[in-house]
Amino acid sequence: MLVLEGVSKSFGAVAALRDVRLELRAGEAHALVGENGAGKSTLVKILAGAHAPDAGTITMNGEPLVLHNPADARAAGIAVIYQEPTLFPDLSVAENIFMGRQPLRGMRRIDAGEMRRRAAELFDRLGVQLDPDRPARGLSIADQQLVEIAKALSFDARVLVMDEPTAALSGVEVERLFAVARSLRDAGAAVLFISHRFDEVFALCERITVMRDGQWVSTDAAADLTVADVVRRMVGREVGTLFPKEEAAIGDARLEVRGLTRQGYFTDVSFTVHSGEIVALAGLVGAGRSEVIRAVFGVDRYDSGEVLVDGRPLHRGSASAAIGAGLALVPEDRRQQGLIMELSVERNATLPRRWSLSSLGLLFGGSERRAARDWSQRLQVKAARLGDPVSTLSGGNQQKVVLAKWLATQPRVLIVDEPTRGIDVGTKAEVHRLLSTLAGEGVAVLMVSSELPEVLGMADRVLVMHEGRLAADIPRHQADEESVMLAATGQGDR
Amino acid sequence: MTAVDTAAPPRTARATRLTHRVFLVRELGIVAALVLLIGATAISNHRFLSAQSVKDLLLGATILAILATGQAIVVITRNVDLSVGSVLGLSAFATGTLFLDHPGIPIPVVLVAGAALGAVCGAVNGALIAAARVPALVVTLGTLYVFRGIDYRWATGKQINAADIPRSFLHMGTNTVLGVPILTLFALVVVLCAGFYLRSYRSGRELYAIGSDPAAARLSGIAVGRRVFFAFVTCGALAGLAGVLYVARFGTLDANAGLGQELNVVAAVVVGGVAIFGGSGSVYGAALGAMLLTTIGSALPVLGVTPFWQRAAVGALILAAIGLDRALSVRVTKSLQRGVHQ
Amino acid sequence: EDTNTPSSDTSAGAGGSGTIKSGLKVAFLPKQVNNPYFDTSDNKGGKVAVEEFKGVYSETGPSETSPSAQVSYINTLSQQGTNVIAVSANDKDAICGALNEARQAGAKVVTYDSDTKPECRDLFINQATSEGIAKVQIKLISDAIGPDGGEIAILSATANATNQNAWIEMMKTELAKPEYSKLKLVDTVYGDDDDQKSFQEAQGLLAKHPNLKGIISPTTVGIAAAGRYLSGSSYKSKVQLTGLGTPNQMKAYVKDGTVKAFALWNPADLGYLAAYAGAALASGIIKGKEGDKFTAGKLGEFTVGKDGTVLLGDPYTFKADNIDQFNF
Amino acid sequence: MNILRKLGSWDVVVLVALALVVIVGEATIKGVGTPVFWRFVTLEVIPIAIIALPLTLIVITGEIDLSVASVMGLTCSVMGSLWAHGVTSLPLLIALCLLLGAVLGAFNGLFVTVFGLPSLAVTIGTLALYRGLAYVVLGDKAVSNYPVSWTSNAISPIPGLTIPWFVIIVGVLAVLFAVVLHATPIGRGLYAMGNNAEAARFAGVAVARTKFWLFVATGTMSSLAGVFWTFRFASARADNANGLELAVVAAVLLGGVSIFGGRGGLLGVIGAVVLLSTLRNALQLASVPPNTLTIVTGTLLIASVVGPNVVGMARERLRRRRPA
Ligand SMILES: Nc1ncnc2c1ncn2[C@@H]1O[C@H](COP(=O)(O)OP(=O)(O)OP(=O)(O)O)[C@@H](O)[C@H]1O
Ligand SMILES: Nc1ncnc2c1ncn2[C@@H]1O[C@H](COP(=O)(O)OP(=O)(O)OP(=O)(O)O)[C@@H](O)[C@H]1O
Ligand SMILES: [Mg+2]
Ligand SMILES: [Mg+2]
Repeated sequence: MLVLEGVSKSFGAVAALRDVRLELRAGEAHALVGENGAGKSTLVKILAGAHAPDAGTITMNGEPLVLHNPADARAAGIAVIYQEPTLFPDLSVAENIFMGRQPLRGMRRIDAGEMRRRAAELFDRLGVQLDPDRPARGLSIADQQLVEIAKALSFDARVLVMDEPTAALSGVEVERLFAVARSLRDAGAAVLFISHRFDEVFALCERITVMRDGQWVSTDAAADLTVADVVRRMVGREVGTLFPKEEAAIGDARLEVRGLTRQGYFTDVSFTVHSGEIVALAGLVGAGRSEVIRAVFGVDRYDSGEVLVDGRPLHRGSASAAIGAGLALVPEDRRQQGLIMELSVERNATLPRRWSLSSLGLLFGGSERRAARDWSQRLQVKAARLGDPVSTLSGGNQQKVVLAKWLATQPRVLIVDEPTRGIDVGTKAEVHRLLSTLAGEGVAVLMVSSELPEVLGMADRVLVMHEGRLAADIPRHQADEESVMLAATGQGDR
Repeated sequence: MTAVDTAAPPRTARATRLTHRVFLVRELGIVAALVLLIGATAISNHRFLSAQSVKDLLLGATILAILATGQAIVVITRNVDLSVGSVLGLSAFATGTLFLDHPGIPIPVVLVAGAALGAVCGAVNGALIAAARVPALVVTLGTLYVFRGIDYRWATGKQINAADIPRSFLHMGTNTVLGVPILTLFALVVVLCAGFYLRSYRSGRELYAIGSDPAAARLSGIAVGRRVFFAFVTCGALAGLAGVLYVARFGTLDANAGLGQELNVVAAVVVGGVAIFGGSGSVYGAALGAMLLTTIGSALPVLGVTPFWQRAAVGALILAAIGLDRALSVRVTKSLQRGVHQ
Repeated sequence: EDTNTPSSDTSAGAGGSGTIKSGLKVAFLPKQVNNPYFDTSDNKGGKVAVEEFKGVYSETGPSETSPSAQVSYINTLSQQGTNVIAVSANDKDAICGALNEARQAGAKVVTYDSDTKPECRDLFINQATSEGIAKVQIKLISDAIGPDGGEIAILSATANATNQNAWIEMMKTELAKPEYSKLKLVDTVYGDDDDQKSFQEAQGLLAKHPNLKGIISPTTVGIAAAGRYLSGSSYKSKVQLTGLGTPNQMKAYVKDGTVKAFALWNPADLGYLAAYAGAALASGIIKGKEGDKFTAGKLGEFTVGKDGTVLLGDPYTFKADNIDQFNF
Repeated sequence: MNILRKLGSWDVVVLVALALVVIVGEATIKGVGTPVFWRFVTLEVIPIAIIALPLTLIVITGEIDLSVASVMGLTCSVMGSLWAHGVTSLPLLIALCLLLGAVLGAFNGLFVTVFGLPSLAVTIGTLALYRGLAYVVLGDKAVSNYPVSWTSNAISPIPGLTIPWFVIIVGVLAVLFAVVLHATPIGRGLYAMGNNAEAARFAGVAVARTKFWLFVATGTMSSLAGVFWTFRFASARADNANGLELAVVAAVLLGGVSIFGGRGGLLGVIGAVVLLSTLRNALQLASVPPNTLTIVTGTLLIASVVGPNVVGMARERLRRRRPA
């Protein structure tokens, strides 16, 4: 029904998609899997008309389809749920669903009552309790995702594209979503489903396309594949080598968090990370993991509790105090939090160290450049010039710059939030090796990750969060997929 | 409606009610301030509420209210138009010149011509901003100078006086219908139409969406550039219309009509509860804000406060208004979040 | 050093004899270039005079009434080697420094309409004296009301405006004269030179004083607002209005009978005189001392008074039969 | 070549434009380039430059301060009032005025950083508030009886030159601000927060605190400009420097500072301040009508944002063509 052929797309130096093909059939649910940064979302955006492909063709029912903008895609009957919700915070939920397609009455006026009623109907169908009149501002990630799903459903689309719609949803909500998706499929729509959860992929989809590093790898019927097959194709090698965990001597408590609470985000979180230890903080998206470490690092405030580094309390709400105490945070959102995209590699890499690099309060080009070159070389950052803006680097290299920037501060406690999000397989292994080495050198590492293999492969201990609370503390030898998932979904024994 | 009520669980419904109340409160707040101000002034000076005085209050607010309506439309899209004062001046002078050159010209033609000239100015702004993708603040600061300069060059050595303007047109500036000045009826129609459009039409709602999150608006298939362009054209057209009405009201005019108005207009919009970063607020609020600002201007002298306090009062009012908006939005956000997280 | 010195070589004493050099560069610097009042004084008065004595005329100035902007233009004029700068000051002190620098560079400075401190200019051309202004307004209101007299009121600008208050005092002195014994001043109100406020105050006067026969408004904003109110009300031609106004503002009200006559000096004459006075200075005919005499074309002979002031004369009275000759 | 790259292309454009104006002006307009010409240009440049220095830093952090001219006006009023009430010590007067400026700036900063309000709206409010207070303090009076020594000293030339000595103070301040912006950790933080405040916070930049102090600095510098203004014009009035904010903002933007923050430098801004004054004075000397000058200013301003955009688009197109 919808066929993509030879699609390529690059962003500056980053080749996000290379010669990708994809074929969706009416009445079929199709899964698209691949590692972070494999190019799935980029493909989705091309389908949605948000990005124009550099090369390649799209045909729908045999007719060539040119999508200049999202409106074209919509007109072609393609409904998209983006990975990052795209809601208008100031507008009501109902308006968010029907923006541009609001039901009309006489004189082409918007029929607000009808709109509200239809929104309520959609929510009923999805089994969620949301007031159509409330503004989107303040919705939880899960609720935002549900509004996005309702938006896509409201189209009666011929093609429904869902980019990780379930990442933030609970089991019941996922079931409802699947029921809706199946009914759409049975009514003759084509469904494209993207997820990192293989159980869902196999439960919903008939065929699976695997992508790696922006390239198409395979398309097969789900019945012919096992999870192991899919993972092998995604990663391109055996998973084991991805996690070169070294045993390190575990020393004194480096980072202690006691009873940390921030109203509306997390409650009474306490844990300790020792030198030489890698502690993973696991949980579903939206469980509050990032919020906790942001508060620990001082970029967010917290209401009560305390944070100690080497036994000394840390001044709250000051990232520079945290840096001074030897903390480093590699944030989850590289573009928004990790890097200043318009500034050069050099400036980014030396930003947290700008005071220590200065002499008499003055910064001379030389010291910054030397420091930047030093760490870029160690991490093998591929950049034409250190003076180039980081935005011209590929995703993986950008992530390396973030790592370089923090490792250069020689932290005693390294906090990493989704450290391998959006970087290629090779780099991923390098990052893991690096974390291992650092732990071996006595650094305390706290790692937030949504990727279970990474959590299980790297951590000495797994902390699991559920709805803003610490739900479990599982030592390495007891941690497995099941125990972590149970705790993360709130079914743990604690 | 019942479907909604049953669908909405109590906890979010409470938060929603609060939001509604807040938005209502925001506009009612201005009305209350206005009533308080007029009441206090009337108590200290009875003439302040005579028919003539009310008429003058309304007349005084008319032009600012029309400008504020146009400005609100632009600000809602997360832009700003600083050139409105200059556009008003240009259109006012054009109106005078029209009467001078074509003494018998019908009034509706003049109204349309003024608005059209304004629309052209707005189109210049909008084209630069939407097509060349340059920030509105800088572009309209530039056109503020350019339009005014053109106005000056055109007006050098010329002057338009009450004697050059047809009586019927000047009567439009002073006459009333049921106690309401005709000019104010213009403003009322403009505000109601704009408010109705922004509320009830898809393209109107899209303006809010653009201001709320421009990137999301693009992803939702909204023609952002085109909408922003037309917001500027509308704002320009309204400034042009205001220019024509300015002539009707003041009769005499030189090239300085509307000089420095831009800050008053932005102030009225901000006081009226339109968020300076777009996405929320209404033209009703903006018009009420204009009304409040001009009423303060007339009330202070009557209250015996030296006019020197007037500007300071306006400044304090702006700060109070944005501070209040901030406090309200923090409260609403908190309550909405609590609504979700128990 | 000054290559722009005009060629004529007539040496003249300070006695009003001698001729004006030709080729003098005379520049007018109004408070604001886009103001019609100054357009009249400069381009319809000053320019005519400069052409008469074959000088080089120019007008320049800021588009907003700010002293600092004026300074920039004074600086430019002095660099251009202007011989005469005729300036209407936006501030009596702020432009002093610049004027003195210009004078050191060889320019003669004449202020008109609005003066600076006396030490920063050579002459001030005063449009009218306070006595003259008061006298003509009382006469006009008396003539308009007729021999029976009655109650009158004043609609002024701001309460602390010095020139307004001086005029009001003079009017009271004038009213004490026996020929005006039937006129009774009952109220003075302040419209703050704000159109809307003046309008309201005019209306308030009529509400408060049912027997009011006339209003004097010695400010252009006030008289226009009052005229607008009266012409649109039932008091039209029952209550008389006069004061200081510009003909263009008032034309409509003179024509419809709201206002019989009002006064103002002739701005064109003011500019004309300023040009001649400056040229006389630059030609060495006068030094600007008290008692110096010079001839200003069609206006005749003038004598420099105290503090280097030259008086234009009495205010000019505008009425229905002459108002069409003016456009300012 | 390397140096040019480092300066950033817009700074160069501004400086080249300045050089062109001077060269063409000198060749075609009588009086341009003479010592007296430069004296007048510098006198005009001084107050604008004083404010443009801190304002550049503020705009680089992504904020704006429109109240600068009102701070000047209020400073002038208060200074006049203090003088009229018998404060006759010059150092004390200046100190009090600078303190006032700091307080007014802190008030702006408080609203922007502590209450988290948009600086555009806040400073439009204080623009009206401060100017209003200036009127409240001084009414429509003018205070002008300062000792002649003060007023003439303020603008007296450097011995042997025509340029006022005050320019040395401005020069020192300019170097100071340039060093802070371009060669200190603080400056690095300013660019970082202007580009991406959140990422800057994650890198340990104290965004709110820095912005607060920048507003204080802007207030203080504005009041310094107010003191100079009072002495230069020998007159303290409530409407002193009315509308100057637009001229300063125009100069900063023309100097290549992005209104969205994160881009621009002081060299370009100083160049733009001098360029605008030189051009204006030159055109005035050429007897260009004042109304045309208004149009020129506006067009330059628009060109300053459209220009780099067009250059960027052209460069992008070139780059796309090259690999092919
Ligand atoms: N707007 C952009 N500009 C530059 N690079 C981009 C942009 N969007 C995506 N990329 C890069 O393109 C590559 C593919 O990204 P994409 O978002 O498609 O991955 P993905 O498969 O969806 O990953 P994930 O599972 O994390 O969502 C990444 O290297 C990413 O950094
Ligand atoms: N924009 C927002 N508005 C309201 N609530 C939010 C918002 N963003 C996050 N939250 C809430 O804050 C809490 C923590 O979210 P957060 O994204 O930090 O979780 P996380 O466990 O770090 O997930 P991730 O895997 O995405 O990093 C969740 O309850 C979420 O619903
Ligand atoms: Mg993705
Ligand atoms: Mg997270």
